[in-house]
Amino acid sequence: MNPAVTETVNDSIFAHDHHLPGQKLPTDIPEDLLRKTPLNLPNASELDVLRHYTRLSQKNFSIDTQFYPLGSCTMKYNPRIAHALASLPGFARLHPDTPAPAMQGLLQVLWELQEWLAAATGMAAVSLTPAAGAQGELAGVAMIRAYHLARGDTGRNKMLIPTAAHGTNPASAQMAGFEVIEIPNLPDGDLDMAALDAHLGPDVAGIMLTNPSTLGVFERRIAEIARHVHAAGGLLYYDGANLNAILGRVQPGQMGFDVMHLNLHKTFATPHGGGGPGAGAVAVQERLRPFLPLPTVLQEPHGALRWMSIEDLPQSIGQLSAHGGNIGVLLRAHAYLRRLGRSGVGRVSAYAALNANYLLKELQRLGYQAAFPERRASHEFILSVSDLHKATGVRALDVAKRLLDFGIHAPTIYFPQLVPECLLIEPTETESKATLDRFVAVMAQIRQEALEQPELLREAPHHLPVGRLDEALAARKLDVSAAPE
Amino acid sequence: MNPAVTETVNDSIFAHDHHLPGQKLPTDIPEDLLRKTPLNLPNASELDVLRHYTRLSQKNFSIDTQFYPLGSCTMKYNPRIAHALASLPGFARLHPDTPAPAMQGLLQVLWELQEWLAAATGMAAVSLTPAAGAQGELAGVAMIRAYHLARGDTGRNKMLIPTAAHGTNPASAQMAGFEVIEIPNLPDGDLDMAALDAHLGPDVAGIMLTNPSTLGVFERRIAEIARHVHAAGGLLYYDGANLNAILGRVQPGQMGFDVMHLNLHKTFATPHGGGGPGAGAVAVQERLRPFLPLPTVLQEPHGALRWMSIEDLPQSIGQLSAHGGNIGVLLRAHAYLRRLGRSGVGRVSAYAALNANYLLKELQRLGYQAAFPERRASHEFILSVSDLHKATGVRALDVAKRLLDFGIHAPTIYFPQLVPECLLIEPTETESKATLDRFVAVMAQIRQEALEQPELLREAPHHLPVGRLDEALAARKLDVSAAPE
Amino acid sequence: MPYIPHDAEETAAMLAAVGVNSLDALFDEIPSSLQVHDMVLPEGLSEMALRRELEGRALANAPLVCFAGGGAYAHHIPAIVWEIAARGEFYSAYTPYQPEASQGTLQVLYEYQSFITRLTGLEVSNASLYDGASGLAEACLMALRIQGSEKSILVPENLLPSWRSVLDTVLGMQNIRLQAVPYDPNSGTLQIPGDASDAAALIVPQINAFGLLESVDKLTDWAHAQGLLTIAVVNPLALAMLKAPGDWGGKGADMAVGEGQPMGIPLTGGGPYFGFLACRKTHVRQLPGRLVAKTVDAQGRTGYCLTLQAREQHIRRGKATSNICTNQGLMVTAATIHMATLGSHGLQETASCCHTRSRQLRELLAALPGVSFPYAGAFFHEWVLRLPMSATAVRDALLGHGLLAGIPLREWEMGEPGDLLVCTTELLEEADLLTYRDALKSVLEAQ
Amino acid sequence: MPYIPHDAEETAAMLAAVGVNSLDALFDEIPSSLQVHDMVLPEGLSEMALRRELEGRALANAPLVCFAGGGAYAHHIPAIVWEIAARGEFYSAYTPYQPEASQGTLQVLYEYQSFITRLTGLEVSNASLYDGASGLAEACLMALRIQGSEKSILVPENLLPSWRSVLDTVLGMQNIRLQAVPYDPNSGTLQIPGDASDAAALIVPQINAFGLLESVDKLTDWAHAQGLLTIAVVNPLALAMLKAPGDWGGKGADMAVGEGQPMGIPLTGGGPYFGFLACRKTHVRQLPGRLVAKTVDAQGRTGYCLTLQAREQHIRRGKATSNICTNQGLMVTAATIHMATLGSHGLQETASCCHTRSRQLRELLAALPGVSFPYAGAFFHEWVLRLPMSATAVRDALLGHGLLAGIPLREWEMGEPGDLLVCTTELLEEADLLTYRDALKSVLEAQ
Repeated sequence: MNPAVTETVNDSIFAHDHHLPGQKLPTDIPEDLLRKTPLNLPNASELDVLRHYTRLSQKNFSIDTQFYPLGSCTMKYNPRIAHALASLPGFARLHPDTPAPAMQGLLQVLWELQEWLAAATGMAAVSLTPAAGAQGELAGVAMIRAYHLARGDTGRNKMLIPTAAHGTNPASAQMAGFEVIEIPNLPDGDLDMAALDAHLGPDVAGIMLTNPSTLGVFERRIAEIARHVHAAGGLLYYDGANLNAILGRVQPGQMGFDVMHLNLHKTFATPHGGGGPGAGAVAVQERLRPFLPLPTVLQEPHGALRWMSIEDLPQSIGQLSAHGGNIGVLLRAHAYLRRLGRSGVGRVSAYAALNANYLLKELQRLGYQAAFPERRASHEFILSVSDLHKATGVRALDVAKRLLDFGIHAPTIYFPQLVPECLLIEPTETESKATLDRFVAVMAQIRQEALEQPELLREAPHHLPVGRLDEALAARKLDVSAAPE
Repeated sequence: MNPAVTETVNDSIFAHDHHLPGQKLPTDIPEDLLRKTPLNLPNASELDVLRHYTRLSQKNFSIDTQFYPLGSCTMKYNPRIAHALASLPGFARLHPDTPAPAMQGLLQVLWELQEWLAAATGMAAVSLTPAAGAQGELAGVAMIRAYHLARGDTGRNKMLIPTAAHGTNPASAQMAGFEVIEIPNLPDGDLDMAALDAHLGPDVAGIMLTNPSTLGVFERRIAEIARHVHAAGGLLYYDGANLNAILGRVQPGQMGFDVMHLNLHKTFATPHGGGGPGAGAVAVQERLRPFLPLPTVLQEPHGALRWMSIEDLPQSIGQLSAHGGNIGVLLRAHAYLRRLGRSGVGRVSAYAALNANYLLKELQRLGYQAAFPERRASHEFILSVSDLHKATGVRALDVAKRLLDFGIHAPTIYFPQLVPECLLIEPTETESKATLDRFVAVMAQIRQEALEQPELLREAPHHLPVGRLDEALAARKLDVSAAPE
Repeated sequence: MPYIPHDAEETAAMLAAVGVNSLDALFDEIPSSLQVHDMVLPEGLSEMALRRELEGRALANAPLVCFAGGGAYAHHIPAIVWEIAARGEFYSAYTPYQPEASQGTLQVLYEYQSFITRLTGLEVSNASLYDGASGLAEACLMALRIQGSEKSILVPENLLPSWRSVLDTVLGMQNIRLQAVPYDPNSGTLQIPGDASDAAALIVPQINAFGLLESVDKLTDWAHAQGLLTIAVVNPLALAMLKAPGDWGGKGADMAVGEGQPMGIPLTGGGPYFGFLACRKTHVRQLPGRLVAKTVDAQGRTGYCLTLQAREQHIRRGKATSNICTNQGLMVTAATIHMATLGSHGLQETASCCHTRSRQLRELLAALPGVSFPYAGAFFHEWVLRLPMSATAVRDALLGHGLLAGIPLREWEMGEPGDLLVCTTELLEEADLLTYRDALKSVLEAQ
Repeated sequence: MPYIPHDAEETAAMLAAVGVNSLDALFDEIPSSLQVHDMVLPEGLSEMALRRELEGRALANAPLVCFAGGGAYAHHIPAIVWEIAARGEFYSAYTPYQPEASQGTLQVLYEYQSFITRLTGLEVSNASLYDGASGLAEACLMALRIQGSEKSILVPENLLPSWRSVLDTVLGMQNIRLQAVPYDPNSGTLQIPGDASDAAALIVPQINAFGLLESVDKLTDWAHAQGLLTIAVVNPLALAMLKAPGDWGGKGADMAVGEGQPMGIPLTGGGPYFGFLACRKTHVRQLPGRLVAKTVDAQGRTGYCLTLQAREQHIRRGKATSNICTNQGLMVTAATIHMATLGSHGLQETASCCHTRSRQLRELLAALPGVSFPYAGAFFHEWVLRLPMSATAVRDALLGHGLLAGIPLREWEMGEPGDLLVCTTELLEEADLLTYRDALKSVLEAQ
């Protein structure tokens, strides 16, 4: 129904008729620097463009239209007021090189957000500049590296990471120049302390953990882990991906972490936008403050605000992007936090946990198997459909695709990899009981379908704009851009 | 999938947590004036409300998502910039009782729009206050009434109206206290001059016409009609519903009309909004200026602008609504006109006519029957499927419903009533040839389906959220509001 | 060419298909004497230039903290309301004449009707009229149809004067007599009318033009005793706090009409707003305007459609209940989302905050020398302040303090020269009330 | 409770189903010693109060007519761009891991990739990186992977210094050496580097930090002759006018990277923007970030999905081509709509207008006594103005005239104290240029 715009080129009119005023001078740019290949973008009418993309949008699942219990991604409601405020011309039209006295309004927002995130995490200082969680991780492990080097402790080139960690953890450690050592988890979900102790030593820079872990349970011996790592001279990095589980209730700083990032696009309700932009603010204990990435906002003694530069923070790991980071995302996170306030923040984790534990119980009642049945769910939990797979051949993938037919986005599947045929389910605190109950009803029906007509699941989805796509073909016959006509 | 919000009440929480600050005083309003019946509106979460209405929106056809060739309704593209500008806080937050010196920006816009509409129609003066076409008609015929009475010509209580006119014409004339006399059209679509002449006399206040007429053809003898009516002491009212056909090319003022309304939500691209708001500005020749409805904007000799009052225009027919009219709609129409300018305005009718005549030719090629095959189409044209009806039992209604299955809104059907089994098709100038060609292809397929499997059409639509609805049941068992739980 | 997609090649191909050789030739049936020669319009602007020009115009309207009411009220509108209402699927759809392709708009209208019936305590609501004032004119015509013709309407003298003007315009065309019902000059509220002969209905404004609450039970009962219908004129937000028209007196008002603007509609200098009109089910066939009903399709699925269209002009033509066609659909869409977002609790809390602020400001101003309050009765969020100098002069002076201080009653040809109608809503913080007090004090002292 | 739908009754029912008696009990596995005692956060605000507070903050940023560039540019963004991009279905969707439920986002990304390949003249584009500068760092790492390790990168000294800083940060972690390529102090443009041993790639900025155009053909050919890859750093809007990297020199640049902000992204004080990265198809497996491909379902219907995910961290973990996960999806959605709305013609016209304005302003300023232009070479829409006094002082003085006059090069530790980098775009009307000239004149005269 919707041919790609690239296929419906209409070549000789302006979609957007600028009528640009003023004299057009003949160009004085040397011929050999000018464009040779004709620029072949579509010249469609504004209505055709609007209609094309409006209809495309309707082909997406989104929080605004569907329940989206995608584990580890914290798909909560993105308040619309945050978008409206971040789009105010006073923010949207602000050039990054505006002198500080002419941008005190923005700096005030960023300064407050730094303070609030420090308070919420129990950390001493915050830099808001990382553009996403992975860039925050990179900044964080780079600070660990810088810390050891600054102390002349040059042999610490290893980073410990649980086997079940998010893929960005090892990738970021690698990118920061570390060798990655994997630490396994025990069957109850907690970290294998013996394995940890076995690896600790003078070559270990630190450990990257998230708590609750990617297994959806709280790492109960975190204080002990921190003691051991610190005793061995290492630092603890907290991956903030699961912060929604403990927001307002437990602070990473109090658990013993030295440095962390926060995914503002998860815990602080900024939109995922079909894959970003995020924001991965980093927070550190006092001893890592000198190494924070630039820029951050500084309040002068007389109250004026300005950006910090390398003169202010000579040991900084440096700059991660050309300007101050994803400011528009930070504005949205600020609005969300300001709206919630202290008591609202505490309710986030409480209701995230309530929704997760309620859903887990209801799904267990239907016969679904929890990966860690003895454990309390955090804000998310893991089911394994290995039993169904053995009985019917139906896989986690098939359950996921069938859910789409009911207008429910699939949970995360096959992560963490150590639980076979797993579904990682995170409802978030912004979903109502009615929505959860409908999900339970659908999961009951799917379970019955799996037993009675498994092919219905294996061929799902049936009611979407396309059926299951041939991803192998996509990689084999790589078509990643439309050729110009 | 989407139960009405009224059915999913969640009674004890605030969707929109005002946290209104400040001391709540105990009310001092006497008990017998306070609410007795509990207010039973849903208290749903902001996400649930957002999701409910977002999904409802997706069940609508609209210009932004579908071709919408609804004859006589001029469903053209509604530029988004107009919405953005009308929503600027400087306009949106302006209280109507703001003194004129503090609202010169708005008054400037309205003043210009008055001037431009007068220029575009060839009239002397404009009042923007009518809220819709029908209110404009009422104002217009009321001015005709006031004009005759002001001259002491008290016997003119009849209004002539073509049989094929829009229903609002007789309804408005009736509401203004006139007796309606219908004048038939000739088989070629033009007005029956003999019938007209037979009715003209000292009891006739005037005639209401649209040109091109509702039959989709230009009334060629309009100058002669004007001469006859004027000679008999009557005035001519122009129904602006079809102004898109002649915009920038022929002026109602030049055709001899004395008064008219403009549907800004048709010709001037303001949105229809699922049924309004519109704006039905009225334009008059000099002799009717004293009777214009209030308020209108006046420019003082020194350039300042203000609203005119009854002191300025003592013979005014009066006020039609509590304030200045649908200002937000007027802002949008102003933006559209300012964007188009003189040359853009001329292109509107040219391309509206091109699209209509092209479509008519292509559909005739498929075998569809034009109601007036000898005539040039204006911006719209009429087909009759009487031949199909006789051959297959398929009616215009069935063709209309089947079009919906292809993601195309149905044309207007069964209007004008004098053409049996008719479809009134108006593509507008903002649709591309590609869109028209797809419509032609779909109409070809539907014609074939009508001949080969007429039940497919009679049971259409098949692919919409609901099938053909039982409208008789709706009227019989009248359920027009959800009972509180 | 703004908003026109055809290029020269495409235009040529289409002209060829039509069989003409120019765009002008498409107009060959139009006598050349009628073709336009000159038309004085400015040249077009790019979107960019247009934005700059209109942003300048918007800034030329002074941003003022608003203490004016008088039928249009500054309220907070949650961000989601217009975010959703302005989605293309609502914004650019037509009247839902093809119900299967318009279930979004239709269900919204059905929910709107439901919400209005709950606010008013009446059984049926139409899908909107132009605004409150024209809605009242329609309600009067409806009352006359119900009661039989040759009747008049009893119109209170403390109805908003702009509404009275609209009644004069619309009812005057049909020579319907409007009988004035006077108010007690001491209390500002209505006296029981003397004579009801010839009248079809009594209009009861709750709230009246002075912001005062009327004894609606007594007035309604009197009207019914005289065989009149009662037409309630109400503020929908105030109905979260005040008695619903359906509960007025022994039998309840027969119709309720009002300005819907306080329900999520921006002020925008006076419109577009929307009028609501609710009535008893027995009178539904006299109701003007569109009406949406719930029904089913052949498979039994619930759906919504327009109903009782035989009342309307596109079917009934000259015999319709009204000439209204296009109404205020998008405004009603926003209002429905607004009401659903706030819910009962949010509306009640908002109403209560408006009322509280109003009492707070009145207390603050009572301490200023020379000012008084001519009317002592109960109010919702608006009252008359009597100043020791021209209210217009004070209003103009306070513009310089960034305040729109209210509406001088003399602009309505009511009250004393010093009378200013002052309104407070939830948008005002306590600091704003203090600013108002201090600014007024300085203006009075400078006199 | 903002954004949480549970009432007390529902909460109790759910706790009972879980089998605990309080919300606190859900955290019984967490040692009580870790539970928070104090957390200094302000109390929450209503949406209404929040709006008022943030509107105040927005107004505390001075509205300035913008003559600053330096990697972030003030352009007109058509109203439809963010109207569509901000629709909930795009705004609140996740990364399209379930392609069947994400065809909207996926097709947009495929179109984006197509548009970028046409602008750059290269065959493959990824689906975005964080910004131009971090994108350049990724391009360098990619070049090092392609060339084999143990290499350095040739970095021009007239690359934007903030971009150089990002290279220092990211490449420094892996101890990759950055070899400086100096520029000719008279022309401001690059000299052919002396030594290329050990280097994997040459970065060629077209446009450089002084706004000047480089001899890209010569530089590209030199790099290829030395066995280096060429990484083009380009402004996507300028590419509507300037030679596409794929056409540079005899063989074309190997990669093109740039800041996507000029394509429909508001300035917002520095972000979110997006980085684009295009390369030859032969190098696609070394490309970092997401990539969308066209494919089919079992019925042969066209669909889109993420592809070559084995390059990425969620599959390949420590061996991925990059750690990037979340990218700048929504920005790319807006940029795609922006490019489709303007089309080739609109982009070309915009680029041409930027260039024209730049020449006009230069001519106007040339007439002022004491000012000069240190570099004479060709430019696109930005150039260095040399003032007879501190550029910072002039910039600060012009704020009082409502102008952001440019960027003092000394803030970048480049150029002379009087050097100001001045940029013009299509947003500036001729009147703005005259205002700039007059304001500068008065500042210089007041000295």
